[in-house]
Amino acid sequence: MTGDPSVAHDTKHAHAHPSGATYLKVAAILTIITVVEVWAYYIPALVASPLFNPSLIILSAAKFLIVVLFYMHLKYDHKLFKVLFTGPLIIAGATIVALLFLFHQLKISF
Amino acid sequence: MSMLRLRPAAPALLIAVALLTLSACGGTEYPNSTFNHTTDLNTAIDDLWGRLLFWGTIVFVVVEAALVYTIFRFRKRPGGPAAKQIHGNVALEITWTAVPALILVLIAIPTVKTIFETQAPAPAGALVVEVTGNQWWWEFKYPEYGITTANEVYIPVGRTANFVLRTKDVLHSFWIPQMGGKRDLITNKTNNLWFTPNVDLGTNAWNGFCVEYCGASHANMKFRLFTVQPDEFESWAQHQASVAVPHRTPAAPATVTTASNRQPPAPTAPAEPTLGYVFPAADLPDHVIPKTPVPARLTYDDALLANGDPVAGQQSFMMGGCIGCHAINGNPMAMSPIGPNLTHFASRHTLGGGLFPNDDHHLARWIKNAKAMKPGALMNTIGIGEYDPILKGPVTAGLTDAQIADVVAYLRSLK
Amino acid sequence: MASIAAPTTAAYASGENENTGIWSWITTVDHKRIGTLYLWTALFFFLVGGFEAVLIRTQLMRPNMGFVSAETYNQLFTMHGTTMVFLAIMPLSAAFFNYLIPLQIGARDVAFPRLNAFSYWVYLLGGIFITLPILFKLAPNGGWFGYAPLTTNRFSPGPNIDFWVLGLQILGISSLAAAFNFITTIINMRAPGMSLMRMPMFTWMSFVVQFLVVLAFPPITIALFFLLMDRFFGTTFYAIAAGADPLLWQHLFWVFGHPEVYILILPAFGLVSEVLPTFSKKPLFGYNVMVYSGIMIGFLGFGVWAHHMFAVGMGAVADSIFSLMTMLIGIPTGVKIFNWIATMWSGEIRFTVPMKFAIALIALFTIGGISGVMHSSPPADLQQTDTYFVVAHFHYVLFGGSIRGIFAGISFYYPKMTGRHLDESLGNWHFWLNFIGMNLTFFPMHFSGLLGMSRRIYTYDAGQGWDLFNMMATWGTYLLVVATAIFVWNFVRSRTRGAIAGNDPWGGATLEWSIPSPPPEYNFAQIPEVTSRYPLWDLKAPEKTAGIDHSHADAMTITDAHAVPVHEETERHTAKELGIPMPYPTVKPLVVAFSMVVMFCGLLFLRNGMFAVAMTITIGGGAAMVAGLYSWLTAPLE
Amino acid sequence: MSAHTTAAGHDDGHVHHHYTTTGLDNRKIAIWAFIGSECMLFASLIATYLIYKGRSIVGPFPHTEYVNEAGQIFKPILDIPVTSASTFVLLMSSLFMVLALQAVQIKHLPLPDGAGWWTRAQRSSQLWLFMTASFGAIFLMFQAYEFTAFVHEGLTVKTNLFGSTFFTLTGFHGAHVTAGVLWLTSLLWIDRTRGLGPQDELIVDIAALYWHFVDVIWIVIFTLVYLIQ
Ligand code: HEA
Ligand code: HEA
Ligand code: HEC
Ligand code: CUA
Ligand SMILES: [Cu+2]
Repeated sequence: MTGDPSVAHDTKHAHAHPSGATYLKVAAILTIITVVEVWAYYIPALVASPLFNPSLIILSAAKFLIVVLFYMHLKYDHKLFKVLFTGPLIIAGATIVALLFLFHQLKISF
Repeated sequence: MSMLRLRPAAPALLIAVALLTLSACGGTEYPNSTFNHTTDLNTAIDDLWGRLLFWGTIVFVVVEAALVYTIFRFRKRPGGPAAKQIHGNVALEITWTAVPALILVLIAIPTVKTIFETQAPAPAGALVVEVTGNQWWWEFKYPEYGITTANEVYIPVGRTANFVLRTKDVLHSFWIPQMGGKRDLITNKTNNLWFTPNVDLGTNAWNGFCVEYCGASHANMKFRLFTVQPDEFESWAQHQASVAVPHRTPAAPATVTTASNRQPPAPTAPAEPTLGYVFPAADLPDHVIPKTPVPARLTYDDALLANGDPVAGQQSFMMGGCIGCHAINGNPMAMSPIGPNLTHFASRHTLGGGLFPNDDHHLARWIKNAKAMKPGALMNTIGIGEYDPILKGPVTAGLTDAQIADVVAYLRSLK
Repeated sequence: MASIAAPTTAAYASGENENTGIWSWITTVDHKRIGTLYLWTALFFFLVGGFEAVLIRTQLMRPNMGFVSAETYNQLFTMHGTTMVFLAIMPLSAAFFNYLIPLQIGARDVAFPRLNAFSYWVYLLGGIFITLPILFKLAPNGGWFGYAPLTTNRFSPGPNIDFWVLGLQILGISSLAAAFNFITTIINMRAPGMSLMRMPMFTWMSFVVQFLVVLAFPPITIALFFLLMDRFFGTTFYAIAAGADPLLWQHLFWVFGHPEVYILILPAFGLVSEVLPTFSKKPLFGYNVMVYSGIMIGFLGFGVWAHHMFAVGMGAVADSIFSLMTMLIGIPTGVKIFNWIATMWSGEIRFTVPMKFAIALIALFTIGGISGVMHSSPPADLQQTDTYFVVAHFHYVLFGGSIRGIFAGISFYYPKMTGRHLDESLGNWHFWLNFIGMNLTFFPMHFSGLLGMSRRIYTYDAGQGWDLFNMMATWGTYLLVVATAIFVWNFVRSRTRGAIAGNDPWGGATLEWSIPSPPPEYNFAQIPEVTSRYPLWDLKAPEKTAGIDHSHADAMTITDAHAVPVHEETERHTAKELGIPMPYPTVKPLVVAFSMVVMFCGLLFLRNGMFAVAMTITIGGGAAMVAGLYSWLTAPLE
Repeated sequence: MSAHTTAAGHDDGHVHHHYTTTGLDNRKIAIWAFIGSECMLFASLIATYLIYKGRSIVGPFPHTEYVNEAGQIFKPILDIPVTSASTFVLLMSSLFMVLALQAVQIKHLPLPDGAGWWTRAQRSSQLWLFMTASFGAIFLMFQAYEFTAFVHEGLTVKTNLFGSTFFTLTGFHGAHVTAGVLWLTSLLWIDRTRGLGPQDELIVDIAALYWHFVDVIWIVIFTLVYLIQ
């Protein structure tokens, strides 16, 4: 709380944040992905496919990334924040995967 | 200053002395030692342990020696050389990264090998023993023979015993230090532990423990393992599988006031041929005989025990509510699986989760007030007038001391 | 808390007119005062935990002892573990984080001074909350890792475990708040020129620890939250009848638990890395490698948790993976050990009390580390787990490592904190009795463990071959009591009677030694500009640092900070005289902390079916907390 | 949070420039560290949900039908259309949030001649803050509806493993949204009382980061809990 907001101008501020148009585009993409996901949920043939779960996870990961990169402007911000976020994210992801493996919810076949 | 020079050597000395002591003295002095090659499992573990100890000792000696040498050699001395301002050295860093890595590889390879060996499924033809953990006693079932017993388990030497481990309540862990590693008993899960006792173990008795903290009487959740010859085992198993009928043995020692249960070898075997093999009480090694003191405030007049009547005891066994929890194969009224199965109870050497010798002295007190004998015990307080923590007052509907003597006689007759 | 009043040292006496009343301590936001509060409180809890250990050991002195009952014993070891881990070592480390980090990085305070006060108050109140029940024989009794389902209502119907669940939840909040604070402080409050690779090693290890806290506490928060829901609201997370898997608790707990042990040791490693170079008159050997190995230990620490569960039957593949990961950690840790020895190599070693503790840490931690590697081999661990061999392992790393590092740190920084030295000969008595007592207590446990003695047993039978080892351990503990008593006496007495210490009594290399002892409230009258890893040696003994890179911070940041080259500050002024704005004292963090604890307390009433009372207290506490927060956040800082 | 700025500093003319090593504001570093920590928090919750998936002994179940001993039929309980709608609402609130931040940043720029309503609207932080907060609130209403519907259909926190994990996971998320709505409302309040300008960019940015993170978590939850079977 010591930091005074008026000097919060980080030096990298030069590369401007994306404009309103970008934000709208991003929103559109997010909506489309969501619609696709929900649509796929209602097609039994797709649900039955072994690729269903992986592709849904990829789609949601894509949404995740887009929001983080654009809305949370990680793409434009200081490198430090990328480190502060990706480090924990990797550990968190690895922990989930390890736990699912340990509880036999993920089966790895050699 | 001179003391300082010696000081870090102290642990090294301790280790050396200790290693000597350990290698010098075998079984009896340390009856629960983990180092004996008694089973295939324990041999595998001990081989691995040998490597760990070897490399551990080397690392220990190298580090402590380097440390002692450094602080001795470079202690500040008047007129001594000035400190050299060294900031680092890449070659050294690489060396002391690589050498430990190498040592770890030498540990890791046999480790992984042993993991896969010892965790393979038990070989076919193994004797299955279903172990169920209960707060705070053990149930053992032999599906092959239709036996249910408690706190004492027999296995024949030379044949693989496969313990199938489950628990009825919280987590426990099954461990006979002399036989090899332990395994946890996990709620809603079945675990396995198997090993083959060496043939040369002979007829012997071993301590078993619960080693996962399981509440008030975790410390008192013990059992005994008996390794016996295959024919002895068959005899034992056949008898245990039979229904228990009261055997009257006039010679039965009615009053045993000493804590020890070193009785003369049971004269029953020749006299009553129907009885099967039981590990002879006289041969029990000292360390499997419990020495737990009886709480002083729990009083019972042992003289009553002489007049115990088994037939009346069987009645009291029902009146006293024992059948609410205990099963006796042969007594159709007693079917409950809540407490330990008491069929052939008299053939056991301990009672209360291996906490006391199974003699009349202890049994009477146990029945009178199990909770006083064993903290938290989940058996009702039976003796009239005893304080019961659940009722928060004295027991009114229970058994008198004389009735307890009858029950003791009844249980004693279940050979 | 009156006894905590500021030390009346020469420096304080010399005209500095500081407010020392009790109210000033309650409202303080000064990182040094908060550090002092942490230190006193944590030392108190260390004594409590030690006292519990003494009772434990007395009960185990001989077979079949009746000194305490089974129930009492179970509460004692649970509280001993919980107290030592959460109320003693972590906050002792926090005392150093608070006191030292801003001084070492050349800052006037932490990033969020009021949050810092909040962390302390939450810790204090949480500590009281979890400890008090032992006076009523209602203390938690499920072991420090509280395995479900034993800790669920069905098997622990009393309020004992409630105190544990809520207490740890409260303490977790304290640690997390502090961690965010220190991460920000270290990233953002460094003096100009103090690049990451110029930070003192203690600050570096603390930095790593903060990330461990930030990532390790959420899993236990969740695990505890599940247990809380199960106990108070009848959910089924650990309910065996609903098909729950008790390994869920174990995994979540150890995902936290293993990083936690590095949370406990890395600050000690950091302290020792300050002490060893100072008394060897040499820079730390392999600074970069020390940094990387610390990071490595922290990182690998997240991939080994299941080595606490080798007996649960995870399967051969999982056992192997966790075993290998665990062994890997030995490598960076070994690197640290060897670099410390190399630091002393060809130095001029002075055997001061802090140095003795630091050397002893190397000697004893190694023993604990080696037994750790012995655990890491699952088949071997099947003979060791849940026996006294494990107890020996972790006391060697914790008491031999963490506590020793902290004692090194206390005797090293005492002059900085108080302006006076600890008594050297009392310090030596403390050290030697402690060293002998520690080995006498814990070394025999290796044997009793391998010879079959399991842990967490309130009694054991005669004739099991363990009598001698237990007798030794108990007598060792009594020696430790004497040693600790000497320490306490020295610690208390030297505040007023110790020899006066100057700015830099030991010939240190880092910024904290460039300012008066005890430091003025603003720390640095002028923010120093750092040009190398050893700023004070640059100033006082340039020949020592000639061999390393020096460079200045870039011009812009310097003007921003009004930085001046490192110099020794000898004069004391008040902040007002210097025109340095200081944060206002405020009681609001305490108010928020208190209402938060009240909020948690409310849940206790659910146990007696007093739903309305519980909800009133909880919601009332919560509302007070939010109101307090608003008022805190809308008030200016300085 | 909004803290400092409201009362402190600016009007007394004495603005002392705090030096920071990176030039970044402390609060922004702290919020990112906090978000990192939250990753682990939700990882634990999500892992638990997935671990217990398919392990409930009794229904209702999320994706499959369940008939109890009494012959009572429980339909798959999850209501995908409703949740899709609420997911969309939360996504849109994220859009409004970025627009709010942008509005704070560009508010002071002069309006070009003949600026349309969109250009004007883009400068209204109050509008977007209000929209964000109310969409957050709508999301919460969806969730309240979903929870009550489930309870009526016989699923509570006590029913089975699914109930416990589901309510806890989504409830934790809901609590985060609630905190976010409160936070945004406070910002809106400040905006209404004294107006937020470019100098307040940071406090809006921090709230925005939090809000987006909560959104991102929902993206994961929606897929893993609702869509994957
Ligand atoms: C400060 C705390 C601390 C630290 C630093 C460590 C460090 C280590 N610990 Fe320990 N551990 C605990 C605290 C700690 N531990 C606690 C509290 C428990 C018990 C919890 C409970 O059950 O209540 C425990 C339990 C525990 C277990 C579970 C035992 C069981 O219950 O069955 C294991 C298993 O692998 C283990 C392993 C290790 C290893 C491999 C290290 C390594 O990090 C050690 C690395 C160090 C060295 C190896 C020495 C120096 C290295 C060299 C000199 C290089 C050369 C060395 C070799 C080639 C070997 N620990
Ligand atoms: C963090 C560190 C830590 C520290 C420093 C210690 C310190 C000590 N511990 Fe520790 N111990 C643990 C952490 C620690 N322990 C943990 C995590 C467990 C596992 C718990 C569990 O299983 O759940 C454990 C378990 C444990 C056990 C096993 C209990 C069991 O399994 O049944 C034993 C037994 O001997 C023991 C002994 C000791 C002793 C003798 C000390 C000594 O070194 C203590 C020295 C300190 C003193 C001697 C202080 C003396 C001061 C006074 C007496 C003054 C009193 C005054 C007041 C109270 C005002 N500990
Ligand atoms: C509430 C249930 C309950 C009742 C009623 C009960 N018991 Fe028990 N009993 C137990 C349990 C549980 C144990 C195991 C206690 C332990 O070891 O922790 C036990 C243990 C025993 C043992 C020791 C068994 C062994 O092998 O260790 C004996 C003998 C015994 N009970 C006899 C009796 C008699 C006789 C009665 C009636 C007069 C009785 N019990 C009534 C529950 C009960
Ligand atoms: Cu059963 Cu411990
Ligand atoms: Cu560990």
